[in-house]
Amino acid sequence: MSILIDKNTRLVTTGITGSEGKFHTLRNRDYGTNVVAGVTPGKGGQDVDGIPVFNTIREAVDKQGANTAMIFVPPPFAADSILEAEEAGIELIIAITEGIPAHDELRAFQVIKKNGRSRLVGPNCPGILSPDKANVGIIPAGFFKPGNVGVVSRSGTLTYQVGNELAQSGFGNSTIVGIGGDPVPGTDFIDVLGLFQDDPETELIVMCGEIGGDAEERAADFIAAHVTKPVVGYIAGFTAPPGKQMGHAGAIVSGSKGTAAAKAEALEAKGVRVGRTPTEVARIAMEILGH
Amino acid sequence: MSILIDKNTRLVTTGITGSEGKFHTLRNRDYGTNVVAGVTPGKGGQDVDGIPVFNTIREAVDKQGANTAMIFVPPPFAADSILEAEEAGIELIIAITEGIPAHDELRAFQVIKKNGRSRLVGPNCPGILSPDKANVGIIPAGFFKPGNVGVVSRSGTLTYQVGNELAQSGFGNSTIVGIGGDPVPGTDFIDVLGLFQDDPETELIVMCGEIGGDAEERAADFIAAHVTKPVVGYIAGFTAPPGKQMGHAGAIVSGSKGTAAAKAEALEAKGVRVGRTPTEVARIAMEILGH
Amino acid sequence: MDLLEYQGKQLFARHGIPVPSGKPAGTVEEAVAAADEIGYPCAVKAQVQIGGRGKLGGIKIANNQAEARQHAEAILGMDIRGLTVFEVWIEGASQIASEYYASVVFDRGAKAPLVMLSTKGGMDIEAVADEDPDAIARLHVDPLLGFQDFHGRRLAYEAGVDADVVRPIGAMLKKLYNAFIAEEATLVEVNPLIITPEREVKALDAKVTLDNNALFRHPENAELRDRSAEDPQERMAKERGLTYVKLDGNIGILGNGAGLVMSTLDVVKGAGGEPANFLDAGGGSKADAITSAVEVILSDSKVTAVLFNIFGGITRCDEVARGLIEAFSQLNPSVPFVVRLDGTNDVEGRRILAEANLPNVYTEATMDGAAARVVELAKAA
Amino acid sequence: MDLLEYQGKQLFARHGIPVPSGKPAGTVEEAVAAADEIGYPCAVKAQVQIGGRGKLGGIKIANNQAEARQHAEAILGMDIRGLTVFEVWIEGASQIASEYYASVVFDRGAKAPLVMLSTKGGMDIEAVADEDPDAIARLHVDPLLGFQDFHGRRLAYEAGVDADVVRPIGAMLKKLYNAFIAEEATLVEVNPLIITPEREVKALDAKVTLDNNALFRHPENAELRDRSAEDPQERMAKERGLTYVKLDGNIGILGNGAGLVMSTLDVVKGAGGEPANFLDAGGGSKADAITSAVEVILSDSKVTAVLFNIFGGITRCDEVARGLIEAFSQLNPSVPFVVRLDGTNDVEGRRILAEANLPNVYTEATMDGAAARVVELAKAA
Repeated sequence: MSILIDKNTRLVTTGITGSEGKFHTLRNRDYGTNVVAGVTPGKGGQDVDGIPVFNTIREAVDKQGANTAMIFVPPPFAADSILEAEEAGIELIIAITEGIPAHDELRAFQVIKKNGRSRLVGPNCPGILSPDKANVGIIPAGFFKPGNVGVVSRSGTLTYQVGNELAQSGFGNSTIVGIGGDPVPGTDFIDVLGLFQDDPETELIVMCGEIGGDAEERAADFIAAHVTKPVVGYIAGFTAPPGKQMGHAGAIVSGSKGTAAAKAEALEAKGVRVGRTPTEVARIAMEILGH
Repeated sequence: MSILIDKNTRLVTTGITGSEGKFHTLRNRDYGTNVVAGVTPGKGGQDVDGIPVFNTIREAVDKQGANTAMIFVPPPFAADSILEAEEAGIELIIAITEGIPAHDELRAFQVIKKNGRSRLVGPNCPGILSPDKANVGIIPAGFFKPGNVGVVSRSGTLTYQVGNELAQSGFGNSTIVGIGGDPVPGTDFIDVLGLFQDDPETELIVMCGEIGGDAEERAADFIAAHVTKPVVGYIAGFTAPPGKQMGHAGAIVSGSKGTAAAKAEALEAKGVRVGRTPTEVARIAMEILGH
Repeated sequence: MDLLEYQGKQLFARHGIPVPSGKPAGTVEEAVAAADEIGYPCAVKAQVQIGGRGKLGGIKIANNQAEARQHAEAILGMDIRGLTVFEVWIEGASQIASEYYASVVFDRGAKAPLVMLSTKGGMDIEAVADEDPDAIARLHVDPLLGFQDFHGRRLAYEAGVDADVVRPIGAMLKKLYNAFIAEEATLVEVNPLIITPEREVKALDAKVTLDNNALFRHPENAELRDRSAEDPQERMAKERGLTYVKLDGNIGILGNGAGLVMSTLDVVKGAGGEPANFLDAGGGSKADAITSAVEVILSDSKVTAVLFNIFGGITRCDEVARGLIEAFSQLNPSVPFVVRLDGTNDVEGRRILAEANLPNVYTEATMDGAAARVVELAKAA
Repeated sequence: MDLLEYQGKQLFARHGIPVPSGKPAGTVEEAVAAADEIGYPCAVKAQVQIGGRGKLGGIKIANNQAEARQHAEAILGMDIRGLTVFEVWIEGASQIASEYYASVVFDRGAKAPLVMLSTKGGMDIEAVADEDPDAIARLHVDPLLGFQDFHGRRLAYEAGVDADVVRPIGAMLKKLYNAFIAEEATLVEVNPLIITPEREVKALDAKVTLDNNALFRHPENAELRDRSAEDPQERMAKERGLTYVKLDGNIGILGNGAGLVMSTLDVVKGAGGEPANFLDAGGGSKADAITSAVEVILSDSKVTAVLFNIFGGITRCDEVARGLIEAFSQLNPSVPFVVRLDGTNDVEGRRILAEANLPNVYTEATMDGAAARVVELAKAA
């Protein structure tokens, strides 16, 4: 078993006719993901390497039974595309687009939460990979194989780094979930931790955080209350100077709040072991699970 | 047992220092309703015949444990008061105010529905009476006694008329619920029908509709699917000319839709007996329940 | 409140919705001057709230001043299905490549605004809905979110508009929706919404219904009037804050609460009477409201008997009794009154009425009894 | 983007939020002219993004022209905690009866705007939050509903503002909230919000942070700049669309993705090195972005070695390799580069790089190995 995506995933890509949207959609299909449709307004009736293109997401749902959407449209239009997917009844919306205005994210998040019929992962995330089942997004799947370690991360490339270290130590993954580093992630650490906790295939969870916000601190509380499986943590940004924004809207330290040290401490206080480097994360995983 | 209000009701009235708000709140208290607070901004610290007045509903909740709000503020401010009650965590909001702008009602309804923490009854409704337990609103309680007939109605004074006919035939009531005749009632027939269905004390349900909209038609479908108790219907407006607005925003007939005849037919098609006058409603109730 | 076409178009223009430019006119001279200003050809359009006015001669194209004068003379003052034309709207004639239909409706069932779009414009949309329901694209908009670009795309593609106007139609729908919200309308309808040969999108007609309860927030709308649709009794009632609908019979009816008044009409009719009106004195009716109401009812000369049917909740029966006494002292009515008082302060109300000992006033204990009595009295008159 | 006080006040004024009238000035003469126009007494305020500028001599009251000149001369060009004052803001001196605090914050944890109000204005609000948290009234606003009147009342009563200003404070909070939404801010802060002896409510200071990602919708905001806060390298990077933060060390760092770059900084530091910068080349970095990034890194003369740490997802390693080759041909760098390429098209990237055979470029297979190597090379330089 995996979480969120698998062989039942029926993917529609919005922005499929853009160069990035096309490139990654075809890679996802090559990996084995069931890509059933693409959407680009005004290009309905065309196809992208055999994938039918529609004008609206609703059409992709009605005609192709799409249940998962990958959002690849440019930032000014991405929230509209997310909301369109929600309205069309898409169950899982994975938003790759980076640079969506924060207030757009806020409104999209609130609508999705209040209506309660879709889950949003991202935006500004690398997507989700369930090795040998499906890959939705931009995670370079070749580095990963099926296994019993679930990975959840705020940072895209860091996910690959940590995942790669685990792979080199012989671990495979149940699912790798990039939740994104934006101000308003649709899905939080605690949502994914809950899913991994309930996933029989996942035996260990790796959680990669970074400076800024309090998502890791809230995750620590959630782990103490609800997660019985072992969790290994990693936090990027121990050496980041305070008050500077480090790329992501998320990656900013203000005062004593949101530092990597504070986050690591919060996790360790709840019994979560925290690796200081990606390599150390793999080492701790080895100690816990053995081989 | 009753529905919605009973001895556990802890009422706060907003607009308690207005003449109508005061008059009916004190009548409700005289009847035995547990009135714990009133709210009028700027008059916090005063009292109305011993009922403490606060500036905000939140204070009435925090200090007096209010769980039910009766909205009596003038129409331009009533939706704000409803939303304030919702935000303060009031479980049951009963809005008496007539003449609230339709778009205000729409937004209030949507917020309450999406947040899912409160129920709104009204606006433009006479309130709820559970005889010998509690009376919240403007229903003249002296005409009613406890019993096994639940009454739900879109129209205030018509409720009294029908209730009175039932009383004169010897029936008492579990609860009488006025849902109001406004464009966007917070609670619909089907909500109340469901509550009466689950209420062990209610043995027969009387539903009073009127021309306009399709609430009665939807209720007919709901009754067929979910209500096993006998239901007697009444529809006002058999002789209303089409195209004319009869007072309520609700009471308007357009074309063949929304006529009293169409509604009676819809109910009768699902096996609900419909009285042509309030007196006939009582007679049908007698036939069903006997005496 | 229903707006006239030109009032609706002026409202549209305030929200950036493209409409043909035009001017209203109340006299032939004003109409000719307006036509000269706008230029020829132009349309002379009767301003009444009724469908199909074109077929009834209410819309004419003027190609020159003489025709403008001729049409204005013909249309101003004409009767269209019982409504008198007091105003015309002169607007530049539009070239039409396609006629669509668009509207935003306050959908009470779904409790959300419903936006509709169809390529079958310029026709009776209810007929389209009956005969070819799939020709109308429909979408509910979450009022907390508002109209999003995707709503416009979805409606435009589903309605099947020409590909080159998908975006402008979407933009137009967004503006219609925003006008609907900003003006607190219950209906905003454009039929036809036209595409010109230059591929411009324009509202060629406008039907707008505003929420009366929200007019206090829109003083510029509250001032708008439609003289053609006003009945003298109904206007009088409106000025007094009463809800009055004129009917054809001879029994004046006053009650409190729309449901009870409608029920009273039904019961009176069932007893063989013909109601002269619907009058809801409203919640919390005070004595002076009752006096006003009696005045309105009696201003209809057909009335030969009056029924008061009051079941007090927020209305107090003592106030009703005092109002009736005041009305008698001011108006000295010559027709009989049947009064039924129940509910809040009913004992007090009945006592006050009994003590006043008004001439020709009969009290009854039940609604059925009161209806039977008033029918009998009306027939005897 | 953080606005200067006067930029924030001009933004406030656009949204009807009362602020003292004033003018910005970049020279002493402009400042004197502005002071003459505004009248005396007036305040001369240094425009820098730093708290406590008053105590550091950055705010002075001028009672006449001579004092205005004297203060402008003193303040323009002064250094306040490392920031140079390029502009002053001259505004009429305000009378103060009470000092409050108000703000709207984009609360990422709650995923909703958070509105705060306190009667403890004019102080460091973080100190108030630590010492007397109950002195700050807080309320989350549902962004789909917006700021309602009751929000204003609740905050005003809970903060305990004077009874006579409950309504105007509520109205001010509503305007602040609406400005926060309309301008797509992540912070709008007024400290102090003052009550004058005439009981007027005014924003005496303004702190506004705007969402950079939304600036495309706000061209008038996108043009605003704060020269005092600009580092030359950071400006250069910004113009090139790169996220660059200058640090104190000598090892230039380039990576893709904020998390991986931060992790790289940690690992380099762990290996005994000192990073010279944070540089996130971003998702989907193209060859020319890489070339620009190398230029920015090398513009810092302290840099003695550079580490490329790329794990490609949306970024393609072949593009990175091509960019590095292009950078070498344009810039001919004299410091060593350590390159680690993994992820999308990594095989191709490594092949391209190998074939180019660039001088002084070392490839490493792992992040740890690359960090160790660059630290060694930097020390050897």
